[in-house]
Amino acid sequence: MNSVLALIALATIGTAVTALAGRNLLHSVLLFAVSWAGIAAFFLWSGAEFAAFAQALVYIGAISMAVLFAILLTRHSRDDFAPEPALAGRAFAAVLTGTAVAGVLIWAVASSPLAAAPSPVPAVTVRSLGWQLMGPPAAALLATGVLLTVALIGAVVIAAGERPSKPGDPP
Amino acid sequence: MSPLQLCLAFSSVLFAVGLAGALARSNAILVLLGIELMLNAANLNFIAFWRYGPATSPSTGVIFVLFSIAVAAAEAAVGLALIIAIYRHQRSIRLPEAARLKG
Amino acid sequence: MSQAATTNASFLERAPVLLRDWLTGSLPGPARWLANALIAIVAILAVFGLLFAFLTLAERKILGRVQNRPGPNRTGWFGLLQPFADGIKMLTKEDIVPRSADPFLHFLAPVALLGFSILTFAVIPYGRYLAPVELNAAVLYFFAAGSGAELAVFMAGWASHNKYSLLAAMRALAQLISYELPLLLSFVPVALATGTLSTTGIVAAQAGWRWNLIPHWFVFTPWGAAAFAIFMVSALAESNRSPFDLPEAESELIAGHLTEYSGFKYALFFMAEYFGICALSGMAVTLFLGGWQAPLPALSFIPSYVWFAAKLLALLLGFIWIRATLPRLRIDQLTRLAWKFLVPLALVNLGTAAFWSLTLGWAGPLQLVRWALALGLVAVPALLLGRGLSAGIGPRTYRYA
Amino acid sequence: MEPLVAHLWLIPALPLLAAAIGALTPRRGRRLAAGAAIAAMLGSLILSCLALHLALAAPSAHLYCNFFWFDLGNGPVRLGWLLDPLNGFMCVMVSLIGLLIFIFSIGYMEGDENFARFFCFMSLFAAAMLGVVVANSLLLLFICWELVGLASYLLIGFWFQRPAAAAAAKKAFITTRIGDIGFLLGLVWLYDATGSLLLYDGGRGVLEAGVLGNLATLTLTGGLAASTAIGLLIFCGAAGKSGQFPLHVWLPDAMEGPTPVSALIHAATMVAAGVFLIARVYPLVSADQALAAAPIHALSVVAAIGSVTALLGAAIAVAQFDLKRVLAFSTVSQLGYMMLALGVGSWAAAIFHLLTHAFFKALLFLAAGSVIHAAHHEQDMRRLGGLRGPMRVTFATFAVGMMALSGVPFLFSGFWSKEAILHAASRWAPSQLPLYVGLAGVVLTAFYMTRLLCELFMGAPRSPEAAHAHESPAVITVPLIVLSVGAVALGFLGTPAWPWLQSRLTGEAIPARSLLEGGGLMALSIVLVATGLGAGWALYGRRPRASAASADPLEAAAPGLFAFLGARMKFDELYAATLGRLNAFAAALADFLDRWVWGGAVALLAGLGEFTGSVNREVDEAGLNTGFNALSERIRGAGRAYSRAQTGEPQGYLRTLAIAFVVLALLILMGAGR
Repeated sequence: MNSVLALIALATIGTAVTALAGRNLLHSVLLFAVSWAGIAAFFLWSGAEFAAFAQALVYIGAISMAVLFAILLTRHSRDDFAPEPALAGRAFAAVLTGTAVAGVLIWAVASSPLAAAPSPVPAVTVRSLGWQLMGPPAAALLATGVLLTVALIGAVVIAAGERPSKPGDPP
Repeated sequence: MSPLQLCLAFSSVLFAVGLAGALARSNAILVLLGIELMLNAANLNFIAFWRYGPATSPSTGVIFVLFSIAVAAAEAAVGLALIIAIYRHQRSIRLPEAARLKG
Repeated sequence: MSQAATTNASFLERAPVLLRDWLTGSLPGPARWLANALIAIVAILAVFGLLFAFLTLAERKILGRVQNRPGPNRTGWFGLLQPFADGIKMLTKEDIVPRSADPFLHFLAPVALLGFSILTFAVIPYGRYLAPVELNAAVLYFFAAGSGAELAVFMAGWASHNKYSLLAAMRALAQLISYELPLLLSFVPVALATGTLSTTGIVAAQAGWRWNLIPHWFVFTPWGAAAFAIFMVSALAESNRSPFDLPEAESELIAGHLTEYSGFKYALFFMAEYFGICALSGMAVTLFLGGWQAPLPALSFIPSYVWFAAKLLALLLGFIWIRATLPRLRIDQLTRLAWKFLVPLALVNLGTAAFWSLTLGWAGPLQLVRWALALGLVAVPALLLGRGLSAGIGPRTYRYA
Repeated sequence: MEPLVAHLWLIPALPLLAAAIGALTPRRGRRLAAGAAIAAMLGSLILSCLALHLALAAPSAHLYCNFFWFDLGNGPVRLGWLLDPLNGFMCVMVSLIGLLIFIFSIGYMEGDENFARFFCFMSLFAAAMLGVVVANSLLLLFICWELVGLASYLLIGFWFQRPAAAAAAKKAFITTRIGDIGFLLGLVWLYDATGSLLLYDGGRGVLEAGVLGNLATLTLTGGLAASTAIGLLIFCGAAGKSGQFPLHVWLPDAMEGPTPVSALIHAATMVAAGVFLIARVYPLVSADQALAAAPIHALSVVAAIGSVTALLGAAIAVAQFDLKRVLAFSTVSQLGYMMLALGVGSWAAAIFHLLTHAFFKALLFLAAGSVIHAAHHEQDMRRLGGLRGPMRVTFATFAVGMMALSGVPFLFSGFWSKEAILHAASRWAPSQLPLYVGLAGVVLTAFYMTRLLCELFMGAPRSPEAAHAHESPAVITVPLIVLSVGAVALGFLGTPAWPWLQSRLTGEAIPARSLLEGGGLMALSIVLVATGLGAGWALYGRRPRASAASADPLEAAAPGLFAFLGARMKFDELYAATLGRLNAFAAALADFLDRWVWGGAVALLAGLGEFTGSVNREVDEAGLNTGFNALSERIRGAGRAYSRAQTGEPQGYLRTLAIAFVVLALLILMGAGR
């Protein structure tokens, strides 16, 4: 049981690390897709089937696509993926911070008494999920819908670029 | 370590990796991806607690995750749009060069 | 006679399962599960591999007939062996990788594409007892697996260092993203009507006949018909088939993301494309055409998988026919069709479906009202949007000719 | 409970709605924006009148309606609406004057392209002020208070194309903010001490006997009562808003805004807010009167500040040439009077003066606005003059306002309210100083108002603009007439012979006194008014100024003093030299620390360099600039220094965030370990 988890974790983290350390932006994104898939696998492993597929659909299907688009739209030449200059110190600091955070978190997790007994998987079918969504968090659902719409429109507006403003109107 | 703690450790490491990436890289897209990764780590926690934590209503964690996935999607969309806008202004998406608001 | 028919049918019906159990019956539990899975996989691959082979042949023949030429007719009887000849040719051809290409991705792309398109076969119920994987969120899985294909296409376009390929990749991305939406939206009404995402459940929900004549398939409801149409159009686009085959538009982009591919990888792309078509058609059959349900009670003695195969083939022939008849769209027309026509229509359709399932109780004359309203809800927006869409696109006038 | 009380929130909500509408209307939607604003004000005026009626039915009762806002860890946070005669009167006053000013500004702003935006801001302003008035929770009051500040910022800087206006807006905002910090501290302290910010809450409110008793008895070092300290802190906020002595500098500069704004700020809303606040929390501020041991009483401070402000404002007003500035400084001094009245313990008199002053000061400002409008935005009284002929209505109404302000006996409201204040001052045990200051103020007020009147309307036009002036349209003059009626009539509500207003406000019956007892003081003040008027007429009326260039008689007499007053006693320069530099120093210090925390040694050196550089820049430039430029320049410098901490590099922020998180988590875990 735990070996599967370890496998998933290893794959996810490994791909993520390589992606974030890599030089080729495109490879990074594809690796990210893999690590997202790993997370989906984790969801599947812990029985959250719906969440897993949603994760795969949204991240691999949509977000990675959008990122790829962004990459294609924002590069001078194909070989624009040169590593950032003079960032060794920064990278070092970043890794230091990361390890510190990880250490603290893991320490906190390890030192806190958490339910040790593996409980049975809570049964959640799509239907029950739907009912639950329509229950208390219905308002949140609506809000999320609005949020997504607004985000869509906003993204379009921002990315579409601004029309030249007339000198007449005030700043 | 109990399975729950393993899951949490997993998510913490993932979070840290995302954080380190977001800090280390100067490419806006990679920073955004790092932040997405941090979000994912949070999702892992939701699921982990839903799976092993004290029993709440049977699908709370999943609902949480769904919401946060939706939010993440929105965030990614807007973030990428912003990156493109930045790129249009100064022909680069390196964050250090995008510090022109300072004054 | 009917008695005999049923027993007979039930045996035929169960034949594949019986065969499988006979093969793996002796194994212990986990191993048996594994073996069953393997058998299912192998069976699917074999069946659809052959289907793919003869589908290419059929396509070429039919295109030939449509264009008044015989089509392949040399190898074998009616050129029946043509696919195998092609296969050998492909296998023996040299596999060229451009020097400046990204070799790993260049290799990965076709494999990933094929892998994703095969993954989608897992959840389609091919017969009453022939559903390889029973998932609670099967349809979601289907779309999730399918969405990986976009990634592969992009990889291909990117990896082969070639501006046409890259343009094609961009186009492919735009197209796939735009059509993912109506595809999903056209499915939502079904989920609304059946209250489940599992394919078997959806098929089961379409069982039965009205007046022992008209089956309860969703395609025979107003919203179902609309959704089916939207689904098929989006499926065409999703699988880069004509008239939406811009990513590989020979005349503009040489062969799009396939430009730098040759030999077996090219064959893989082809296979993946056809698998994609098969999977989408299978899903369409499952969602709207009642899956393996027989169209008439009297015909239910024919085993379910036969019915499924028949419907599947019908849809595939439709694909080919469309390819033979319709010209290619321009990229702007393509996206406009998606965003300004299909998506709003699908949203309206959702409302229609809701109305439909709310008025289930209506009986007698109210039935007529219900039908009329639903039809209106489907037709009027379609007409309005269609007018808006085809505004400005008139019969072309050639001035200087 | 009365449904009206439960729906008291409608009074501020209506203008807020109007503001929203105005914000959403496009440029050309002038009609809609103005219509919405005026309709809303009318609505809240009607509601206010109903509310006042209800409140007067039971003057001594405090009708309130508290509601649950959200749950804070250690208990619910509750807000509420309050209705008693005090804020009943305030509501009516604010909405009535606001309404008139709105109508006026239709005419005044017609030429402006941002008409809709203007009405949006005005409605926001009125909404915020009404919110301050009806709030039953100091928290809610503070929120609306800040909204008032914001709206004033927006409105003073309404013509932000003018650098002067922008600077004035910034100055007003920051200066009042300084006071508000005190206010906020006071609130925090109060909440800490009492655990509630509700004013009246069935015995648990902070203005109710039980709580006050605890506050007054709970003493700090040196026998200082907690209520004293809290009261003084709250008074800081009041002083900031209503331009009391240390923080009065923003008020004259607020004249950069459009005239209706000045009228609204100086008459009805903003400056009134401070006085109203003190009157509102009067029980709290005066809680320490009981204990004689206290080294200092909050009210004494209020009185002192008030008297200083009263005298100072009047003195400066004498030597101003911009007619709006004269009015502004007269506002300062009148506010001083109100604070003085509060300080000497007669808040009823203060509110009485607040109401009357609201009317005649609004009248004066609008009349000034009408003059400015007619004279094509010429504001320098030396270049005006001779407007009596062409602008009869304006002249008449202005004269009424002027006489009301300078307290011409018996007929005008200003007289009665000022009398009330003076009598209160004369009855104040600790000291008679406020009384003398008040009397001195009376002379000066009469004097400079006469001067203003003569300069504006007497003699011959001294510039082409003045020569071409003509009477303003009805939309401008009608509000003037209404206001002048108010400015006259309102006084009779509070005459010693019939102290209706005071008794209604305080809720206990005040015996009517005949005019004769305490008549000596009245006579004295009448004499003083007469002297002021006479002197003014002698200096400016008899021989009107010949040309714009000719010197001012006073200037001729005592140039040094006159120049000193004209430069507003050099307060801005003083602040620039002291506070500004202090501020910049602190900013540089903070900047230095910031860089040192995570910038490393290089940043440290750089920070040192910048720090020294900025300091010596401060030293060079200090004193060079004059006027508020110096102050706002300092403040801008401070902002620049602060902003260096903001590198604009998100990852830097993220990093600090992460590090902070680690440290915090470590701390917590250590704590858990023990």
